[in-house]
Amino acid sequence: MRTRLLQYGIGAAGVVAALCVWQIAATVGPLAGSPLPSATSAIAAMLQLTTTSAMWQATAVTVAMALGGLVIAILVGVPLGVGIGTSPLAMHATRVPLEFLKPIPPIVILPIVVLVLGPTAGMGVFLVFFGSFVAIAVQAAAGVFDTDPVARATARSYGMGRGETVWRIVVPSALPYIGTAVRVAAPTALIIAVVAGLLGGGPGLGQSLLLAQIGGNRDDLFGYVLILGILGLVIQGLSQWGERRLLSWHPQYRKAVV
Amino acid sequence: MIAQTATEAPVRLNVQGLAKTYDTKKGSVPVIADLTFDVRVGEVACIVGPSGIGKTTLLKCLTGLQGLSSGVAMIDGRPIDGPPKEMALVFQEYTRSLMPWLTVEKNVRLPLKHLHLPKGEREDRISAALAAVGLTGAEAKYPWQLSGGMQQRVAIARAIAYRPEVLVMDEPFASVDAQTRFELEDLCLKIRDEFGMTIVVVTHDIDEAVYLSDRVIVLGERPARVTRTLDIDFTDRDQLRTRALPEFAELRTEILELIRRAH
Amino acid sequence: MIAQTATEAPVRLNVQGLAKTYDTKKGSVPVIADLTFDVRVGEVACIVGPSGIGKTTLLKCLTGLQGLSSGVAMIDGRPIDGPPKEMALVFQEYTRSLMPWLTVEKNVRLPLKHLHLPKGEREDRISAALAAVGLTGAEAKYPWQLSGGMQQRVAIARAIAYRPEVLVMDEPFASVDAQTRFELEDLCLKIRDEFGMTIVVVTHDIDEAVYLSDRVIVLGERPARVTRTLDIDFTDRDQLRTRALPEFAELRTEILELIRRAH
Amino acid sequence: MTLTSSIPSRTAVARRHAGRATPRWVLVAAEIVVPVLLVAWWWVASADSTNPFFPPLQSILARLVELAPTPAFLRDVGSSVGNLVLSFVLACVIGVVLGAALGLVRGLAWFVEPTVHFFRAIPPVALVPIFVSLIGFGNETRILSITIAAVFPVLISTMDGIRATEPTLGMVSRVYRLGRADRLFSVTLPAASPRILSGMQVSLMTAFVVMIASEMLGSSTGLGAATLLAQQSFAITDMWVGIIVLGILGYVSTALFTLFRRRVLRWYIASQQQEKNS
Amino acid sequence: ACSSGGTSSSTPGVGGLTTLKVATIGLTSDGGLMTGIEKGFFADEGLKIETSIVANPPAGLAAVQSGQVDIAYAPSIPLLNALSHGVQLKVVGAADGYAPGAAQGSDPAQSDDTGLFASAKSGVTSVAELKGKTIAVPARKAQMEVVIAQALKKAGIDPSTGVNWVVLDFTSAVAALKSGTVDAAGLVSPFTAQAKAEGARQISAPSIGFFQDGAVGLWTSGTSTVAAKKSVIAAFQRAIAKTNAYADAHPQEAIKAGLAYTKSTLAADQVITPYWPTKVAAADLQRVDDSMVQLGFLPKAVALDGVIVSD
Ligand SMILES: Nc1ncnc2c1ncn2[C@@H]1O[C@H](COP(=O)(O)OP(=O)(O)OP(=O)(O)O)[C@@H](O)[C@H]1O
Ligand SMILES: Nc1ncnc2c1ncn2[C@@H]1O[C@H](COP(=O)(O)OP(=O)(O)OP(=O)(O)O)[C@@H](O)[C@H]1O
Ligand SMILES: [Mg+2]
Ligand SMILES: [Mg+2]
Repeated sequence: MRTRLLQYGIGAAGVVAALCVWQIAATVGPLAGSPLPSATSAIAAMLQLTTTSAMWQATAVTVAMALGGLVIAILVGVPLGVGIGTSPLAMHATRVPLEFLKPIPPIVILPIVVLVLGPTAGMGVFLVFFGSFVAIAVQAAAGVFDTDPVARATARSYGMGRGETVWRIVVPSALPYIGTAVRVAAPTALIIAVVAGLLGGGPGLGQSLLLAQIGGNRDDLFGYVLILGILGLVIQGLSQWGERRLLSWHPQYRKAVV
Repeated sequence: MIAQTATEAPVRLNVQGLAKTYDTKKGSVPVIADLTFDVRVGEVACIVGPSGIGKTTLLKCLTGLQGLSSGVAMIDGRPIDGPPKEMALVFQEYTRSLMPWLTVEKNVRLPLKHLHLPKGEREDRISAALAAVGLTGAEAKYPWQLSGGMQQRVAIARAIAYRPEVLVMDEPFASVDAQTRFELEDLCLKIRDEFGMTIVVVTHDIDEAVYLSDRVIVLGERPARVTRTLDIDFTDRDQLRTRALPEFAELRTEILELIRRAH
Repeated sequence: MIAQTATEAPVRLNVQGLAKTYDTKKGSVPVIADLTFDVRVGEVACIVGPSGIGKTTLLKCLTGLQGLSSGVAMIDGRPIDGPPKEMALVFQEYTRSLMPWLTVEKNVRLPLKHLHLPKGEREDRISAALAAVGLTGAEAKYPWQLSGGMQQRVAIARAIAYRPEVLVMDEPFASVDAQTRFELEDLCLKIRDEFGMTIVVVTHDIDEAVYLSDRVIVLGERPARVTRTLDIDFTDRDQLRTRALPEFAELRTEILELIRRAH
Repeated sequence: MTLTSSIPSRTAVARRHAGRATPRWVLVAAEIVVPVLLVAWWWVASADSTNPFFPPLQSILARLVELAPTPAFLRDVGSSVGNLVLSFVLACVIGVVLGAALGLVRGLAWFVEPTVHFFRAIPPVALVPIFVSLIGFGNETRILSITIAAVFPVLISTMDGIRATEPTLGMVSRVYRLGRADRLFSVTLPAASPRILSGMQVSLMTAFVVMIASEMLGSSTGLGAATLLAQQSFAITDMWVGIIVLGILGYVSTALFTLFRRRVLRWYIASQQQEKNS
Repeated sequence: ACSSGGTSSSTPGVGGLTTLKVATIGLTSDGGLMTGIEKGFFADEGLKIETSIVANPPAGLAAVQSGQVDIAYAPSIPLLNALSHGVQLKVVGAADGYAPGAAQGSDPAQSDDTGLFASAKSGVTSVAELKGKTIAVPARKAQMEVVIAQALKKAGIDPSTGVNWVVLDFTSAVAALKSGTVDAAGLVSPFTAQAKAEGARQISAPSIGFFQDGAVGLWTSGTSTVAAKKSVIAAFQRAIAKTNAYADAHPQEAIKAGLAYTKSTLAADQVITPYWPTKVAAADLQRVDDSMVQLGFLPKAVALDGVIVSD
């Protein structure tokens, strides 16, 4: 508990230091006079925004899109990755299509998606999903490969079926990789949810950001940026918390427990 | 009680001309040349031999975890081509065979799930197995919170709770103290009698081999062959009395000599 | 040759009132209550005790890998608060202590790198150590291509090639056959004599403890205490002759009895 | 057990053992057949499409053949691939170095992690004007933005990988008092390398995605710029050509990366597959 | 204001109103539409307007052609671009434009909310001096580039080879103008005001020069939507005509609505008053069509027969 407090304290100090650097850079430093507003005015704008219900509504929509897409990406990506990792046939059959999809960015397919789904929250969810499921599948497959062969052989020697082995041995072994994948994907999901609003007309903070940009309202723009940063932190914290609970047995988190 | 003179009992495991070669980048390494032996129902067979001769490899072939290069291994007359469901293996690398994300109790429960036992029986088996290896009280610990010997005993408890018809163990008592080892040896004999289990044990402790076995299979040469099979028929084994028998000392010396020569 | 009656030799390791408690989520677990003993330069000390009593924990405290809860552990009068440079440890979990990405030879070489030995000597030490444990020819293999006993011997070779002044080993011969075990025991005694090493060994093999030791430290009770310290002074030890001595059998029975009582 | 009865079963066993793993030719066939089927399906489904956003595959491929040899196209692809490779390499190096620092020095990780996670959630649109006023809108900006985005998967994987190292290995290096550098390069990084490389794989993907996005501004060279311009000016066939080329580049780059991974992780791959070695 | 939650586009909503989804790109002139909604012109026709903002006209056009949105704002240039690639679109009304005779006024810049600005550091004072210089536009081959291209052509510079086009969003463009990394930039309000404040010089009002007068921004719809919802579209057309007439009569009210809608920080008097034409003349589109062919942005003129749906 004490170390946890210490950790948060040091983290807060880091944030404060970063804000100071920002303030100095934007007022007297190399970014003075650039489109970067000062930290204080951005914070003021953010505080001002938090008093409006529109901002909370937009935030809720964006978070819902990001989380929705992320959850679907996990639900699709993890089984896909596990399939690829456990079955050579699945791996070879999906390799070309997946490798092909990997480098195609959401912004390129955005108009096509807008075409099919319209400028709706559903479109945002789809883009988030599209932008993160392959990465999750890739890491999950690597995690499956990381299963200790002895653990796998143990399951086989006890006559555990394929499905049971996957569920009880392989998936827990792959969890640390999946955790990493989710932590890598979470902020990306948030960004894609915003970009979906920004470029594709979907609802949420993307729209707010777009308006601030069209209107040249930098303070508001960075007010939203701060909100997004905080959301990123919260999502990160949540996924780390979940991981710590699920992976308390793993050396990565064991030290924190003992 | 199964008759100790098990010659009349049917053959459970049958190995004929088993050979195994590992293919590595640097060419193939023949490990086992040609093994032939069998183990009857209700027998305890010990496999002994120098380190690195191929005992673990043999067990992996026997439990269907690895394919053979030639020959055949059979259980009840069926060729083994995958882990047969009536068998269980206690791995030499016991630490790695425990799931680090499961507590001791859940590790033991793991293979029982698919047996679809009535709940009461499952819980009974788990607690009885843990008690038998002296781990009552450690149920809620994780493997990495246990000492080496305790981990090894969890692996044994898991196998015992599974109640396989054929129990195969690879140096199962290597990390436990002398007293615990005696107790576990007797436990082996007890479950053999109680459930009519067939037990195959790899061990480096010659005394243990002699004490436990109805049959000792000595491996030697590289690639490995059976250099000798010894049938042992002590009745009513007892740690103090049996070990004090003159035949015990004789067998012991004979096997030691065989292993020395195999070096 | 170091005198076997090492009472005049200076104290190398000194443990006073050592206690160790693990903090877990479910509260703290006292493992070691209060240990006091010392080991003199050139002595072989064996630590024996039931499985799970705290032997590995003690060694980790002694080598500075873990902090103590109270008491002190000292080497040459300095308190140990991190791995002292004159010590090396062979881990009980030998499989996990080898680097899977290094070949046998590179695993042995790893700790030698920073000793800045002349190249010739380094290579000599490596091949001598591997030869001593009977692994000549396996230099280019990876750990996972070795049998359990071979892996354990790699870990021993690594420690021997490092030539620490104090060699600490945790059940180092658990996975090797009887013959190899004898050879490794003699190897221990040989390097002790040759380099004046101080050796601390945890073992479950009471015969081994008696054969190897100048001093046997028996642990018992939970949390652990020293229940007895036995000084042993066989001269010119020899596997056959020494083990046949009547004092040997006496000591053996005495220690066995102590461990039985500790259960 | 008579000899005659054991001979047929012996061959049966051998056969069944061979049959346990999917035969190689099936795998290779699957790898070829599945994409062929998908392409065939696309071809047929789009054959008489009149929807301008989903042109027939035939006309996309015809357009690809037409565009591919033009110098402008080659220059676009060249410039994009150049940026991609450079940024990916930079991201890997920086990611591993920073990840190692953060993985090893807990206090440092605590200090910067919240700020880093904060920064990661900021959409690039907000940062572009700042980059532009700091370093302009030339190629440097593109490389910088790709690198920044691609650093994180490697960085986080390195950090996690280092923290997840088998504790016994850490103790071994302490007991033998390996120096800092030795410990890092001979123990910590190799132990973490499977996870680092899986992070790199994701970074490669991210690099591709951001490479396209980074070409939204500045001069209109590059595959991404061309594709986005095609998209904005309703040259939808050209956009699909861009997507296909991207896909091909993605496949090729992953294939190359896989070769690299196989080399670096030879020990790991072999040890993880030891039981299949039969 | 910017919700578009509904999935089906024309379900009769509260009070028997038919919902119509309209996408705009967030301009001050959107205030016209807002005022019309406010005044009830649409409700009178049985319409409930749901607005959303898309980032750029192509996104709106894509949504409108598939029927995901019923009506979208698009200027004539991207519309013609889309039409030339066979996208099935119709024009159903005028969104904004220039009042008749605006181009002939004493200072066209007075009624043009876009402008071509030269960086103070470049020393450029006229369009003719832009030869070989770098010009920032928000997107390639889009409206701003087309209108500036015509200005360049008039000044004797070949727009495709004589200058160096770069893509920058407006915020970055203003920053780049200030630092001199671009020599000129095409901007719209409110960035025009920011650029002026940073010392840039306006050297042309290219939009008004290009479009002269009439409708520039158009309300567009997908061909299939127009066919399927004839009466609803007709209702919209009637309402938007009323709306635009009202906005032209009450520009301050419409501007304020537009500023509120786009959450702008500008005051009403900082904005160049837009003009809301009530009709789209065929000539408005034809003129642009011809110019784009002339400038090489279109390979051949787009056939405009039947593109404008008149009520
Ligand atoms: N995956 C592998 N690839 C190549 N060689 C291997 C592999 N596994 C084992 N070997 C070799 O096979 C031989 C036998 O190994 P095995 O593990 O069966 O020995 P063992 O009799 O169990 O020895 P121990 O008593 O030391 O455990 C060894 O020489 C080892 O090097
Ligand atoms: N990380 C830990 N957290 C909690 N308890 C632990 C931890 N490590 C060890 N223990 C407990 O400490 C006790 C002593 O463990 P230790 O490994 O020292 O035993 P040991 O004497 O070496 O036994 P063995 O002979 O079986 O190896 C055990 O009861 C074990 O459960
Ligand atoms: Mg073995
Ligand atoms: Mg121990």
